[in-house]
Amino acid sequence: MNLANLFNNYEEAVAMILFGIGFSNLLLQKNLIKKIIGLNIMDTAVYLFLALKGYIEGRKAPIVVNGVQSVEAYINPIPSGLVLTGIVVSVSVTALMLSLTIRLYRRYHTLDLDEISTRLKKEGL
Amino acid sequence: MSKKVSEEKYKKTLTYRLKQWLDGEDLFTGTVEMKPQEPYKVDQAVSEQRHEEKKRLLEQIYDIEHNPEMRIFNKIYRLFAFLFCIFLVLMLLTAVSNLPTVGSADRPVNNEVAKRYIENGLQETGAVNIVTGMILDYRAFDTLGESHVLFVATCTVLILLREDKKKKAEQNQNNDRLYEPKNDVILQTVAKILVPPIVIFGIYVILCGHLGPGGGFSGGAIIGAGLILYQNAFGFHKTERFFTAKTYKVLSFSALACYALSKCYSFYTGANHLESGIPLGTPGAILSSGLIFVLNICVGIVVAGTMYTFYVMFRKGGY
Amino acid sequence: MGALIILSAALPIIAGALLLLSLTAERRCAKGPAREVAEPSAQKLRVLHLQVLVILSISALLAMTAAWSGEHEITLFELIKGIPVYFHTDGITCLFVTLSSLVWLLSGIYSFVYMKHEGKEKRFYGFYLMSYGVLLGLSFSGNLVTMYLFYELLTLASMPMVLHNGSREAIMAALKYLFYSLCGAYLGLFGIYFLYQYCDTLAFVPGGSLNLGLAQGKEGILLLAVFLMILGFGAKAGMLPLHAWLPAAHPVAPSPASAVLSGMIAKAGVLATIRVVFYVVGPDFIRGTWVQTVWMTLTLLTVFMGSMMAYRERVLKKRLAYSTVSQISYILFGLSVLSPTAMTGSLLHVVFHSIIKCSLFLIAGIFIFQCRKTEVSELAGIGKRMPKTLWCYTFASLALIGIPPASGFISKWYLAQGAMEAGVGAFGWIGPVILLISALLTAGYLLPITLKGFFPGREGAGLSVENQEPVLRMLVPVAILAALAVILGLFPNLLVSFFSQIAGTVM
Amino acid sequence: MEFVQNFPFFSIILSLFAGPLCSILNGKWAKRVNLAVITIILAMSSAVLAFTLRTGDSYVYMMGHFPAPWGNEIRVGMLEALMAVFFCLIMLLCMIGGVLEREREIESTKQNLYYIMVNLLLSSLLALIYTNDLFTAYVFVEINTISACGLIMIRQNGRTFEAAIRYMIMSLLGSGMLLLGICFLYDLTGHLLMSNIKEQVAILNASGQYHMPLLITVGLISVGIAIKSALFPFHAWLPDAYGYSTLSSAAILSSLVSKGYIFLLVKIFYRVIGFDIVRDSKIINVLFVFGVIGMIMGSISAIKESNIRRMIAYSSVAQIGYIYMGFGFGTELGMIASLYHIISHAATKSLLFVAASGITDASGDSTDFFDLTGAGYRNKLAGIAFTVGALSMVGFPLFTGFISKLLFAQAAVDSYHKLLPALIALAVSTILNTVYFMKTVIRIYTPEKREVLAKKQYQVITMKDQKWKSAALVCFIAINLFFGLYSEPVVGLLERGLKIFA
Repeated sequence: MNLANLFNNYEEAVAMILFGIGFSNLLLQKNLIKKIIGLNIMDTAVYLFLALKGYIEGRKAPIVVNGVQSVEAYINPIPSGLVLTGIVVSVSVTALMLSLTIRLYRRYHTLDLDEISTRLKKEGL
Repeated sequence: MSKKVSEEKYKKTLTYRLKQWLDGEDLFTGTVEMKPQEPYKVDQAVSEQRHEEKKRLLEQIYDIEHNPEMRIFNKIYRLFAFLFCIFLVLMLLTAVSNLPTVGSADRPVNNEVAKRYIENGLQETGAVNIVTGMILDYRAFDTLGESHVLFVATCTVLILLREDKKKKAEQNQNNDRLYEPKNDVILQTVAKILVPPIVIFGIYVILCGHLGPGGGFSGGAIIGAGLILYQNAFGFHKTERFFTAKTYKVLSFSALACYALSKCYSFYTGANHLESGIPLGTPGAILSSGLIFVLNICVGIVVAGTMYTFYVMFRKGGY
Repeated sequence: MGALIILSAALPIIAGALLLLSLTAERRCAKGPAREVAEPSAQKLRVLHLQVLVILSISALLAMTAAWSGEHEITLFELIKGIPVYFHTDGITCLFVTLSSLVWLLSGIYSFVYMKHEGKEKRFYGFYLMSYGVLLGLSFSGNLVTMYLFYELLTLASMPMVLHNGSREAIMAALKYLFYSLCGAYLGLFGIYFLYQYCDTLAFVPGGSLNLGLAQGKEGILLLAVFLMILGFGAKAGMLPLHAWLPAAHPVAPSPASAVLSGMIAKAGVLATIRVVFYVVGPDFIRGTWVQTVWMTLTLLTVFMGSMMAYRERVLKKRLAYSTVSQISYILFGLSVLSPTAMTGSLLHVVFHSIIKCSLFLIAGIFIFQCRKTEVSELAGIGKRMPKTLWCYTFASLALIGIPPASGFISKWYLAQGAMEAGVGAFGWIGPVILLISALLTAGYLLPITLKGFFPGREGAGLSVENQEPVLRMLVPVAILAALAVILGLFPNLLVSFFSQIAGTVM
Repeated sequence: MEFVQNFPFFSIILSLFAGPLCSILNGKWAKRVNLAVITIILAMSSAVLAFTLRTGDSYVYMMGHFPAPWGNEIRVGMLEALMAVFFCLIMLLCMIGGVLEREREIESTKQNLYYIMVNLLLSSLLALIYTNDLFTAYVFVEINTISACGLIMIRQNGRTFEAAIRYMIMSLLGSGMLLLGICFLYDLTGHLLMSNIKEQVAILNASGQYHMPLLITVGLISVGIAIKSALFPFHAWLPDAYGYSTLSSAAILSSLVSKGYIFLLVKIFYRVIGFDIVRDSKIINVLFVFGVIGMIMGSISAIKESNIRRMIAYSSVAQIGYIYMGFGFGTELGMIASLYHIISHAATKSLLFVAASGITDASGDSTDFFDLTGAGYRNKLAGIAFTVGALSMVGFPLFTGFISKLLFAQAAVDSYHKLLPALIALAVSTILNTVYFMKTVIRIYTPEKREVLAKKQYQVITMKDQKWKSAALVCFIAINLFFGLYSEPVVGLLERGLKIFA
């Protein structure tokens, strides 16, 4: 990896590290709520990364003001749109995960996934 | 002369087994349960015992505290997962270090696509806010899917949390105070003052989605927040007067249906190179940019309903 | 002509399927909660028998004409690209078609009477016809995949005949049969994967189509593949170590079923082995390798073990089953020696053994049918009651033992001679010795029945008086088979020349 | 532009619209609507298939007034059409087969929600099949995931919840990586439409610019989709999800959902990255290795399993291993074999699930292996159907499994280095399959002792008792036989479709 460029787009590097943090939380945490937090961190990291794609130094948000319609005036609108879409997706997924957690908690009075599956296996079969 | 061996001892020997095998008695004892000769019996007792054994086995295997193998396995698993994460991050950093520089205007992202969006967006979609124009007209298919993601998520939440059983519902009625807030004067007063502006602002954001920052999603979220605040202050009885499950159903269905049908129309006309007779209006006016205006409203309704429904479901499991 | 092949194979299959369908239809319109079909009237039965006979003879006729009138080939359709379902005829085909037609016809006629006390005729004849058709298809099949297809089908079609009487033992035996055959077939399939790649074509070419240039450096794994195939297809032929299904399956099946089972269906394994070794891989590839050695050892072991088992077996049909195990391994041994003479011997033995063993099983069936006797010890004095039957039995067993001039002698002679002149080292003399020993054993386990039958001594009281000779419809096929067993031994030249010519083409 | 060409878009939008429609109907009407929708879409897709076969070429359908690369678009060739037809068929049969279980196991007030899920699942599958835009693909992948999760947990017990949440976690990891990969691709090429991306990627590859990120992107996307489609190490959620959810969910999930992702992966390989680039990147070797391991491990855990439905579930781990092994060959033949296996596995596995439910019905709703003794006599059709499915799974000729195994063998012949491991894995897993499937068949045909029967009071099930399920079973058997005997044209169609797919 060439470090110079890495420092040039340190924002992206930060996004990646955030992604890693979220990913590892989602993968490794036992506590469901923490898993969900990890999920959100991960998604946010991706959106940050995506938003950076659109950013161009010294240009304005893509809303046409007083008729200026040259490419030089505005940043790239596409990533912003994608981020909008993505945010909605992550909202829905989070809601789903949370409600699943609620049901599991009502049943087993614990948020520890391994604990839950252990109990299941014990009671099951 | 070989000395006599007792029967059972003989049965243990290898030669006896070999003889069995040569007689073609059965090679597969235990593996494929082929015991033609002695009748096979599964009576209650045996199966009970089998289940008991299984249970005990599971008890031993799966109680993590007293099962060192399990613990070690978990440790190793977590270690590997962690290493995998590290590896992933390093990979990603490597990738990033080779990506084009952030914020420079001459990267592949800024190509003819963005150019056209910016330069002709206003004329082609009639939306001043180029992003709105893009997500609701150029790339409307994504947005259609996206609003359905929201819808399907709501449905899963309903599956999980809606209480349909009669007696559960009665219980909820009985300990309803558990859900109802105390009559908190400060909260109610503040809510009286705040809720109308919030809702109106939300409506404004929705309606001006194509003119400035905002649009269906943000506006809908704002309205949902207003509803939630109102519910907190005044409780379910008051909200149920104007917002019930039925309301939500009808609203969301009609909104989504309207969305789908209008998009269906524009896709169809577009694909078949027909002229969609929808006037774009003068850019900047409220009633402009054709379908985008309608779509924003639809999305707004869906999102507002969804936000409120999420809240209600998490809170009580029923309107 | 090609159409004839398809027709002759398809006719019995379709007819059998129709029979079964009609059976289900009957069951649907049958009254009562049990949904049991009423036992069909004698009239109905006669019609059924007539149908079966007609279908059998027609398809036999077609098959014969297709087989004996020169070489034809026909491609039915492409299973997948480059792997057609492809039929063609050659010497081996003629041999198997003729033999199976003979066996099926005769034991069919026999079974018309026999199946009375087994019941469920319709189901039996349904599968009987189907397996006949499938066997025809198997012997017509012209490439490896087609053969594999019909081989598996044969298992499926013949299994219901084993579990006919529906008792627990029968079902377990049938499932055992299914499992052994399937596992064997998969060992074969593994080999097919390999040969598919290293052969120029999957079609059968006398002398094999293995592309040695391609196989360069891959001999080891290829040999393993071939060995697995021999082992797998040996399962149906009852070769060690996958022989265990035979003694389990034969006693429980109805006698006509076990007759065709050990007469022809077990020979399907032999056919498959012949095709693989002599028509795909080629004998030169495995000559002198460990595969040949192991194969010969296994066959000889099976020969010996089978006759030992038969010798110490009490139940007649089980005894016959074990003797089938050993006798078929004679054939396999003859093949494994890889010399033309021995191959001639084994082909001869295919013919003789089918005829003899078929007749023996039918006779055992007669004993069961007439006086419900299955144990050998119970048969003392049987000769007083049914001398004709027992005479047939005697001739057949003499032939099987190989007393000159009866047929068995010829084949075993060729086998031994081939083994000696093949230059397979120690096996050159070990083989014949073991064959001799097992021939003695054969005499040991077959002849006592004759002796006890005719000269029961004091034990003859076991049989009540009313057991008389069976009706002609049962006796005639047996007689024909027994007669054939002797006559073919007297005038073997035609067969010998035919088979040696076949053997000449592949080696 | 002919009217038929609109049908793909219509089918997507129709099922998308049927989802919200079901939300205001009650369960019964929702069911009718759902069945009607699936049938209509089946008809439309077959029309599209006929059309593409006639023209012999694929066409692009513009979603909106703006051509690519500005607007969305979907692209239809015969491969896509074939997949659409087949998916609709299987889904229809699964829905028909599972009617009884659904009414028994789902709260009556939540039936319509189930049909919402099914409709949206269907629409997302169709969109995944047809779309030509990566981001659209991402959005519909999410719909697919969420509605699949809904299908799992509609039958509400602890097992399904745990399975659902494990499934969600896994697939969220997967979709995170997928989305990130898409972002990378977008950053490198500046496009979201597959065809344009491919052009740019070709240029980049030629110039050698951004080689590293491109490689990592391919890795991210493949691993992400592999996780989502339960490739071997990531299958923890699968047995519970398939084993305890309601019948039609299990059948649909096992036969269609993962296949949708896999088809997307194929599409990305061919239409986005370009298959030769993928081949040169070492990622497919990873897929190959995991596929082979999955083939073996899946079968082994299936042998160890004593719950019949979980056993079938584990066997589908093995089958997905087959598919990825086919990708791993990195050849045309391997890809065709995998595509064919997608079809044949879908047909067989759904058959197995439905038949297994029929068997368990006849043995007092116990899925335990030992309680199934003699179930084949109590429910004849289900027994026969299960036997057919098992034979097809173990690769008995006449059934589809045999054909796909042969195709895999052919493909293995082509790629020299992977020949031996592939063939050995094939043989070993075939034998393992034989062991556990034949074991089950033998078990269900082992006559039960009379006294046990007297004690347990099993009910005997005839075709009249379960009309719908029997109809579905018969259709499934017919499909298996069809693809087993008449596979040549299908394979040819796959080849042609794959040629014009890129």
